[in-house]
Amino acid sequence: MTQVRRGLNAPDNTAERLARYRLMRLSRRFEETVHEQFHEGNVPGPLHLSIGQEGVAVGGCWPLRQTDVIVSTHRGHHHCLAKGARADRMMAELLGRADGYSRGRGGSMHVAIPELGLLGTNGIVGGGIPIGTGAALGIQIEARDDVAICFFGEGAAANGVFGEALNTASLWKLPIVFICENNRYVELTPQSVHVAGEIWRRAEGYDMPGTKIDGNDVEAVYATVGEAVDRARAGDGPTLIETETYRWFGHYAGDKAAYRDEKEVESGRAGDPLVRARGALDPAAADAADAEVEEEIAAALEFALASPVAGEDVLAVGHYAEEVAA
Amino acid sequence: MTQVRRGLNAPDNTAERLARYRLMRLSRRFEETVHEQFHEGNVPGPLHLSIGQEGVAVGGCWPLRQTDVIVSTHRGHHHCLAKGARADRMMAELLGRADGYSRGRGGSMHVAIPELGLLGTNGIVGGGIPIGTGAALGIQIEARDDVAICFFGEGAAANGVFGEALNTASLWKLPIVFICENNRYVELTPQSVHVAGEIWRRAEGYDMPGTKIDGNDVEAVYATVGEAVDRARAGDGPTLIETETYRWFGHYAGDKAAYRDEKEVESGRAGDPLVRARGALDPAAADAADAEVEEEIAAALEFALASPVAGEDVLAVGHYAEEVAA
Amino acid sequence: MSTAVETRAIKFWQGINQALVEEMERDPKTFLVGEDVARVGGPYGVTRGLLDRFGPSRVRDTPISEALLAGLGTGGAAVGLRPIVEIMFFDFAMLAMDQIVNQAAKYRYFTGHSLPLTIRTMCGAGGPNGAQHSQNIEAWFCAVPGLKVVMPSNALDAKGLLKSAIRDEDPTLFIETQGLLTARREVPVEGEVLVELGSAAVRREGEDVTVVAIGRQVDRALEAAERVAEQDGIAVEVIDPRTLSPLDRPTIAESVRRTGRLVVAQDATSPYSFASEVCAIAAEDCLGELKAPPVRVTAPFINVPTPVPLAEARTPDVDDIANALRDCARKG
Amino acid sequence: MSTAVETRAIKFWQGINQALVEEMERDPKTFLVGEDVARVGGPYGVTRGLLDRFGPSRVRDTPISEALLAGLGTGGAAVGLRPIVEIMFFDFAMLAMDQIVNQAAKYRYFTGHSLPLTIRTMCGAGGPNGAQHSQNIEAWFCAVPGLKVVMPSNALDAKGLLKSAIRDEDPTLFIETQGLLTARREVPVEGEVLVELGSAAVRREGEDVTVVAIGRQVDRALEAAERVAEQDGIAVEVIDPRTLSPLDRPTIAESVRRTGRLVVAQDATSPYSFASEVCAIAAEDCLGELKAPPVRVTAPFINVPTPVPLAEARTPDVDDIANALRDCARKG
Ligand SMILES: Cc1ncc(C[n+]2csc(CCOP(=O)(O)OP(=O)(O)O)c2C)c(N)n1
Ligand SMILES: Cc1ncc(C[n+]2csc(CCOP(=O)(O)OP(=O)(O)O)c2C)c(N)n1
Ligand SMILES: [Mg+2]
Ligand SMILES: [Mg+2]
Repeated sequence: MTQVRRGLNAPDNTAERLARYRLMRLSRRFEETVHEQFHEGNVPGPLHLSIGQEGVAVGGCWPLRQTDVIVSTHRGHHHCLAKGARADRMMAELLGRADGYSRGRGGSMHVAIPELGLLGTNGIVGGGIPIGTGAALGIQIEARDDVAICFFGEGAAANGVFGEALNTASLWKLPIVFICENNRYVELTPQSVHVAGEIWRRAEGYDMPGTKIDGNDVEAVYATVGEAVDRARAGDGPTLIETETYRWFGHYAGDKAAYRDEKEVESGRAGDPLVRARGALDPAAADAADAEVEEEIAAALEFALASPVAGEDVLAVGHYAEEVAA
Repeated sequence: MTQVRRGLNAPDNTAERLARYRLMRLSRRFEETVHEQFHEGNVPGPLHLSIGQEGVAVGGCWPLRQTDVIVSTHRGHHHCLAKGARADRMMAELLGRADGYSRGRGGSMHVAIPELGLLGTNGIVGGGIPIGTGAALGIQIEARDDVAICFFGEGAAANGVFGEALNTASLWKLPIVFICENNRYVELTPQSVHVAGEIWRRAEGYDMPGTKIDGNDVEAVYATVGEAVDRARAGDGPTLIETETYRWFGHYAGDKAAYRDEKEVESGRAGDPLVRARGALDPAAADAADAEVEEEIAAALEFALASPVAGEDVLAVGHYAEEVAA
Repeated sequence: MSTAVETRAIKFWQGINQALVEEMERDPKTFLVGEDVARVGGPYGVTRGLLDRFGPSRVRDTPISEALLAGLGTGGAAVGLRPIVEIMFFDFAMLAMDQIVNQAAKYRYFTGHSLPLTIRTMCGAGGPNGAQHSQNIEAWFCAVPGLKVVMPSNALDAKGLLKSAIRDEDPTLFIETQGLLTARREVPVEGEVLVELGSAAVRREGEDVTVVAIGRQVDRALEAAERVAEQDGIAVEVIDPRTLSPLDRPTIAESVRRTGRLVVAQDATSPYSFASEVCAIAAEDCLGELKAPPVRVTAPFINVPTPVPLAEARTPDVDDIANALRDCARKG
Repeated sequence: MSTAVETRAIKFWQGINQALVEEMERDPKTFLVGEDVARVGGPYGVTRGLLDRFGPSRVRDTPISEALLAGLGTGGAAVGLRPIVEIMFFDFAMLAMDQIVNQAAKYRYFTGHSLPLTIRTMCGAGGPNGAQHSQNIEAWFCAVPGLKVVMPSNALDAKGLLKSAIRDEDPTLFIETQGLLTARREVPVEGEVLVELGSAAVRREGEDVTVVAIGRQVDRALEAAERVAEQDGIAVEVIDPRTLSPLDRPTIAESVRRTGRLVVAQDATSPYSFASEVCAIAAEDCLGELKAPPVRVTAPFINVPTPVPLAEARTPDVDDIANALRDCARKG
């Protein structure tokens, strides 16, 4: 398989860059809108915002096809949208509406759309890592040239399954890319409380390539992940990529994050991946993209609010095949 | 705390070397004797022999005091004896006798003698790792200058708790030494099936010193572990040490190990830590030590065989404090 | 609450907090480890103030490593300390089952030594947490020899039972419930509040039906009891076991023999649960006196949805218990 | 065994092995992962021959990573395969509880998609394995919505149920028992051997007492039944549920209503166990017909010792069941 040249050193590809920007913008506006809805009391479940981290999800998913799979986390709206989830059904799910991807009963941490290769956000930190590894195994057994991407936070790296997955993925040369989204916070404490050494360097001990990149540069993420994906498709095994980014808001909607100071937040937000990407675009084109996004989000919100609140009828369904058939 | 110079570069210390040799010999003869008893049908439980690995246990425990603690594994007779367990009560335990350390009801994988700092062999591969780490935490909280040593096999490194323990031990600079006993086999398959990369190199990713040494050279093990123990006592944190050794026999007594070839076994056994250590000793002194060991083992066997077979009376006792008090 | 001693109404979480403060003051060998328990005083504020009071050596925020967390408790206790481990949500204990069941619970059996370890965790029932943060898996741990399992239903018991659990010489799983954290109860201001492990509380006396309820269902059972007393003249006895293992079988059996009727109320689903055990006990110990089949008032055998209204619709409420009481009282 | 079709006596492990061979032949989407399942054909030889037959891609030895192992199954199934995961000993499933209960069991609920995952494991009861290799924790999994739990008692069911479990579209925990591995049973030589999940087998008919037994206790119950028939003229009905979740409640209840007497026999300890659930069902569905209290014949609430004689002394045997049958038949 010939390597595709991507990102900064790729033949300038304005249309693609604009599309990536637009997708980041969609994720940003999606979450800002859900955040408003939360404060209006329309979100019946927990909400973990990925605002500021869009570059990782969009750059990370850009090299993927629909048949490739990803596993996401409790903070995964950006991953879902980047893998092709519809904003309207996502919005409906977060607002607890019947037309949500999980019937409105799952909410933010339980969005899964296998037909899009989205194996799920997850309420268990690190819980998706073995599943992503298993997906890569299934792909390898069937000799497909698809890949799996495992998104996880720096806090999740402390869950033992992370080491278990790196070990077996390396032994079997599984077609998988582990993308650590280091947003400097783990719930209500800084990463320094949770991470000894550096996560990307753990790859070496498992004889796996590992690298650290700027997660706020969507082009760099796309380029680096793209190469890892190419290697994985070619049968050359897994890669660990740590992306540095920043969690703009509290751990969950409602968390004022009083445990960190304004200066840090300012400097953190200064690395806004959208501003970075916009800088390389024709302003008019970017404005047009923004306008499209506004329409899509407005429609999504309308769709969600028009969808009936999930009722007790959804409680019992979907536990066993028999009953589904019945 | 002043560093003690140990091992090869230490001021010649014949008496100590002889004592270490004697302890290895004790472990060797203990297991050969239990092995015979197994074939005579006198061992009512599973038996995992550490023959060939004595250098790791004796060199690893030599720097320790009684108040230091170790956690062992399913293959732990050598650790137990090296930490001060009596051969006779150990023998009684393995033969299922009432005078065994665990009343004869636990057997090889359930020997624990907290008063000697032996927190237990373990039936769960990797199960002792978090416990050893917790012991180190307790020691640190009490500001004692004791240390904990975690013995585990290369197979156990695949249990997620290994990474969890390295991470927290490093973050908190716990007084602990992780000693991987790489005997080239994991149950019935070679380590190549289980270990990606090299285990000692995983330390780096956790910002912890890591090193690999010859586990069949008791003096080298003593020197390396001794320095790690000194650092731990001084508050300078944990160390990961991988020791290379060889499992002389099958995984368990009765396993013919048909899955490996004679040549490998021969070359593996050629590195006999006892022969190595004996080479540096006065033959007469070594012979005398051997003779003492024969007596101790003979007495241990006699003690064990004279001890009553564990009866149903031991079944119910020892589950809760109340009932123990009662 | 009419009582001689002076009392003050405190919230459930305050009962936990006071117990932690008092026991950590009392015994310097105690320490607390868990995720976000130190700097921010707990994701739900339950451990606030402890870091300042006892310092960073005895009160520690840990990485997200639940299996290790349990092992920190076992190892710490093995070298002579009295650890208190917080596992944020009950569901996360699933990452630590080996350390809790294969290791901690068997330590005394193997060593003959005490293991004074307390593992605190919180069931998310009552919060908007969904299927991975709201499971009631208490029955699993009650089936494990060597463990004790405690599940308080109010602030007073939360305080008194936690203090006893911390002082206990065996590993104890202490289960808090999110839906109860802010519920108030009168607690004595002076003197030790200690509630013995293993003893059930008879919350209300009655001759017609016995309700055995745990966790959030205790107060609901009491309300249902009042309702059917007024509306139907049914005299209900309400028993709160408080400790699920060892279970206070005599108190339950004595009551059921007297009333001849049993309703069991819990948040958990029904099959292979606490309710199964209590119904089995009734059949074994009270068959002759049973006038009607025991009734399990539980969640249906389905997952917990995320929106609170749906989650609550899934969980037994006062109406469900009251209806069960009426049916049970009528039958036979 | 008198039957029209030609049969051959095979061992329990051979039933498992044949089911694996047949289903892996039948469906190329199946694969098998586990510790030592490939090169050496299983620590107890249960998977011998599979590597040669299906090759190293579909039959893999894994590192000692039980949590990952379960995830390999969930992920593999999520991308369209039909994984078979072997967790060597049942006790080791404790390292994979999050992956089994929080992830696999809830996959359909979250996605609406099938998860045709089979997790095979073996309870060490009957072997010299001790307290960390012999636990019967089946009740835990039976309390989990989304999971199915199967526990065969003989070679024929082992084969027929495993084939059904592999074909099933939901995650199924399949529990083998070491003490049964070499027990023989007649199995048809020709044609598919399929045993439907969720249906209990009535092993022996009788009018006086119903015994519900699982795993190793089924044959012991049958032997005890013969004995009390001869010696005491008691006609015992023996029911083997085979599938523990979903449990075939109607078959059990119908029988208990008819006999009015119930004995439950299992290797597990009693509190919060399979026996609890069956006794609760009897009280709920059969109270009017119960002539005597149900009797649980179980291990005492203690750990499993390592020496086989001690371990067996702890476990119910034919005498224990026979005595329980006599007591139960006499009472009331
Ligand atoms: C196993 C487990 N332990 C603890 C939690 C509670 N929890 C939810 S999110 C979170 C922090 C995760 O941090 P990180 O992995 O860095 O992801 P981020 O929130 O920064 O996106 C924690 C501890 C959980 N959900 N699962
Ligand atoms: C969690 C767990 N999984 C599997 C086993 C079965 N088992 C016992 S020993 C062993 C191999 C351990 O290999 P290693 O750690 O290298 O130790 P060694 O036997 O070589 O001393 C395995 C897989 C176990 N006891 N515990
Ligand atoms: Mg983070
Ligand atoms: Mg090994």
